[in-house]
Amino acid sequence: MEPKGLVESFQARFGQKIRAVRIDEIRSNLGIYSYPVIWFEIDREVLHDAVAHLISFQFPHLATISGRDLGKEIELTYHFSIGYGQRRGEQSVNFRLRVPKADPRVRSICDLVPGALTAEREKIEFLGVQFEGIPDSRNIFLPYGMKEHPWRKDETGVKGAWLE
Amino acid sequence: MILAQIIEQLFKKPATNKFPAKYMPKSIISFLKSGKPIVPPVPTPPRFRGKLIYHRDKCVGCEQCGRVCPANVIQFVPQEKKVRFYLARCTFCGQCTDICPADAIEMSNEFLLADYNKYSKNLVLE
Amino acid sequence: MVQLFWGSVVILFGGVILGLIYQGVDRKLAARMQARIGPPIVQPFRDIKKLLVKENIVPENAIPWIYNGAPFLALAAVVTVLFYLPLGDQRPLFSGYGDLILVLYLLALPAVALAIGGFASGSPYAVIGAQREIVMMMSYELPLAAAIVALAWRLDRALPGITAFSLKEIAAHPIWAYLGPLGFIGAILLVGVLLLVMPAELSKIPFDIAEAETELAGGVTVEYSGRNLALLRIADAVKTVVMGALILALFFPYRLGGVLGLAGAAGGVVDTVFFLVKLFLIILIAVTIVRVAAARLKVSQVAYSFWVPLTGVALAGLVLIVLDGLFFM
Amino acid sequence: MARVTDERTYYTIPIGPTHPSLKEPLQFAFDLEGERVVDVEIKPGWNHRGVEVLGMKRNPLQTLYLAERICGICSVSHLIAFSRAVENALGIPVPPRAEYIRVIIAELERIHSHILWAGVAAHELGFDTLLHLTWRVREQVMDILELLTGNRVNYALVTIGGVRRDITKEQEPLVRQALRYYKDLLEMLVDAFLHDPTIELRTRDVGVLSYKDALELMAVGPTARASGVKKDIRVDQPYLAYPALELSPITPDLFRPEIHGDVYDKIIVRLLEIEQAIGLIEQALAKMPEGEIGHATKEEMTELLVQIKEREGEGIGRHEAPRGELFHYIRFQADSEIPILWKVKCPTYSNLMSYRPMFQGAQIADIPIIIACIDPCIACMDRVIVRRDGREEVWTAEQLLAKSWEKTRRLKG
Repeated sequence: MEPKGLVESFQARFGQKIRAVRIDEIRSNLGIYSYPVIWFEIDREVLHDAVAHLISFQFPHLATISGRDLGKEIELTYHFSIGYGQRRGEQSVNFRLRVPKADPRVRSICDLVPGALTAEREKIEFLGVQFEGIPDSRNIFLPYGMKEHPWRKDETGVKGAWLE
Repeated sequence: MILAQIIEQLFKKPATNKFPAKYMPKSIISFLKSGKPIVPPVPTPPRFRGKLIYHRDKCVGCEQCGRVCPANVIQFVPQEKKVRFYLARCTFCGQCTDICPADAIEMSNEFLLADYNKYSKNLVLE
Repeated sequence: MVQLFWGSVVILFGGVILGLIYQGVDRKLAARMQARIGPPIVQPFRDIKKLLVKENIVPENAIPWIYNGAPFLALAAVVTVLFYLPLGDQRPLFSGYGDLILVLYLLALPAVALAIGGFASGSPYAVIGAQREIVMMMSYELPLAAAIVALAWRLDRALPGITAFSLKEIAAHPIWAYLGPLGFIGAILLVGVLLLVMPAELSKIPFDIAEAETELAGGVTVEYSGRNLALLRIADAVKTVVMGALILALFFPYRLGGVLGLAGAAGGVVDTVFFLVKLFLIILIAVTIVRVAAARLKVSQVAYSFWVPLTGVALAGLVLIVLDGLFFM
Repeated sequence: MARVTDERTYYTIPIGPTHPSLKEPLQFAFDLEGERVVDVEIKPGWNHRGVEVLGMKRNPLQTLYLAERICGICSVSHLIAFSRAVENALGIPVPPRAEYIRVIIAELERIHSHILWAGVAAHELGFDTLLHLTWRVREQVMDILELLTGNRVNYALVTIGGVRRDITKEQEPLVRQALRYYKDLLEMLVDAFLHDPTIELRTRDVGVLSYKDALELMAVGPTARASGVKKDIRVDQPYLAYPALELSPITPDLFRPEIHGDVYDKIIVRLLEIEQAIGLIEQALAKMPEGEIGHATKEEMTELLVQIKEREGEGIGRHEAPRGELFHYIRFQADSEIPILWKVKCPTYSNLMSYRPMFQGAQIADIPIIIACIDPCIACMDRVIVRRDGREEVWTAEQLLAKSWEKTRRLKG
């Protein structure tokens, strides 16, 4: 699948819900090959459908979900890749979405991609994002019952004294 | 077959390097004082990244080394425009030797730096 | 009576020291086979010495009297076996009509004691280890019994007058002299079975399932410390000597002193040295090499291999010896 | 210690955070029925160090050696992934020769890591002889790495935009000699591991991860490949000098006709990957062009710092580490040399989910080898700092030291 075709297929399916698209062409330094890295900025309500749409091409590999605190919002980036298994066929597909801190809900993709559980649990504890429909919402890396979210930069984050 | 290997090994020399002695001595201090020969450690190759050597006279006080040091080893002493190294923190990456414009920092082959006190004379370079 | 007292003291301490020395040798040789230097041969003595000065901790969940009693029981049982075994040129300290049967039971006792101690220590690891210990015991007892019974029966058949279940008599009459070709094959099979039972009896790799360091962190002995652990270690070391000496007494009771025409003290020394060499070889083959050259098996695999193939081999040896006894007299 | 569910009572044993079969802290709670594992609960997080937070407080040239120390075994993998993330984010070119040198070091590290794993696996099976054997032969590759880079474990060779040391003409024959040594040795290793009856007894059909589970649970690296999932970034999305080299993903059907997805298959994959790595290094040595090696001089380093400060962007660096996909994501703002976001994803993070299907139905005796079979690297996985205990208090190192002194005094009476 060509990256352009992939992007067009997504745009046709989701229209305005896809806010921005960027395709980075990463060139090999040997100059014989390049691969695409696609960045989608999407609305949070279409995430589940977008992943389902991605699955219709090939079952994607989810590397991880990265996130950061933007002040009023939390930004999440889902790092997928599809096309593995064929020589030089893999392309990275990233979905970026923002959730307001006042209402940090995102639909869990664990029903589509069971392997996303670790990454989602990590986001729950570190950023205080709520995933709807996640099978296990306990902390994973942090102690059970810990209320603070270390990657938040506001009062729910860790206190300065805890960091050395 | 592994059996042949182990029988063969029974009659060969063990692979262990007996540094610093074959068995733990009864008293380490008396062992060191007795002057008995210490089994040498495995030799290091050329360009080994060991303990830093600081040529104070060459240093121009540009502070470049501090900018790239990953472990905050290097403290700038503004009065003298020289630097001080706290080697207890050093990770031996060698970036300071690479970036130093005056070649004032070098790396030696020495790597046995264990000490009781992290501010001991051996571990603070000036 | 006085002689008996001093004899038992000598055998008690001699057995312990011998066991620990052989353990040191075993560790050294195993290390050399793995290209390591290994600990000094006196290391087991140092370990015991250190354990004896350490605190003896009884866990909160344990039943103290059983927990503390089990190591004593284990050590007492193996040392008692020593009294019945012919060591070197010496005749056994005790002997009687059916001491072979007694030895068989006493050999089972340390394992039972260990299992009881494991259950009593209240740790989940120890409980699992104790369950495994029991399964192991059930697995290796049958082949062991088959081998011993076959031997005694055949000896009784060959020499009707003697008390065949006495180790003294078995040691005095090496079995190989009375066997026909079928019985010879059978006896070789039984030697093989005993050599495999020996590491199982001693809980050494590949049969150290009850203690399995990487799985159960020490299994039955996980909670033991200080004096109790020292006793268990000593019992283990003595048991190595006991098993080796038992196999020697059953199948290789030969003495060198008589062959060389030496008598008296000289003959005694030669015989003792020869016995020690034989013991060393048995331990080398059945313990050291086996434990260096194999991976730990699973308890289900051990139970299967002892119950089906090994029992089969032991019974085949038994049948061959019986046939030999019936037809080649 | 017993847990009662609807109808049955299961016996629960904890494994970890400290346990002889774990080299690093990780906690498992196994529900058992006799010797059989019914279910498992996994709790990582005992080794949090806050590496990502630290990385967002310093410039990338400093973070390089922090990234390297995320893990001791795959240290150059972290360096490669991190510097590729920075290079992709800021558009910094790398000279071809440096790309080849990176491949050589990465593949040497793969040999080193897989041999180390083989030893650990043997130890978990109770086969200490193989542990000593494999760790002894590992010395050779560590010596070569020390010769090429200046240190045995933390190579500090890769930098942003290149490598810091060249492989000289004198060093090449020594590398080749080490490769020959491993080629001869490989036969022995295959014999000792794959033809050994006890190892086959202990690993065949143990810890089975089906193709479907491996795919859906995001298994990576040898864990995925042993189940037949052909994921290998070196082939799928080649980077460094891999596009110019011949390689294909290793799956166990190259050795035995059918794929089981069990521990035995994972041994096959790792041993065959040692062979593949030897071949790759030979290819790289043969094809390596002459030329620059990148930002190694003082002027270049200073200029690099300026570039990092001026440019902005975001980038992903992926690397097929010995354990699987390593993923670094970094994002820079203009006028700052400090990244605003750094996310590290290590192979064990992805493989963690695979534990559950592998454990279900296993025996207690299988637990250590299954734990070992994904080659877990807990240090890699746990990276976040929060130092506190259950009572919501923070103990500093000084306070803890004072407490331990106090206890010693109390014990002394």
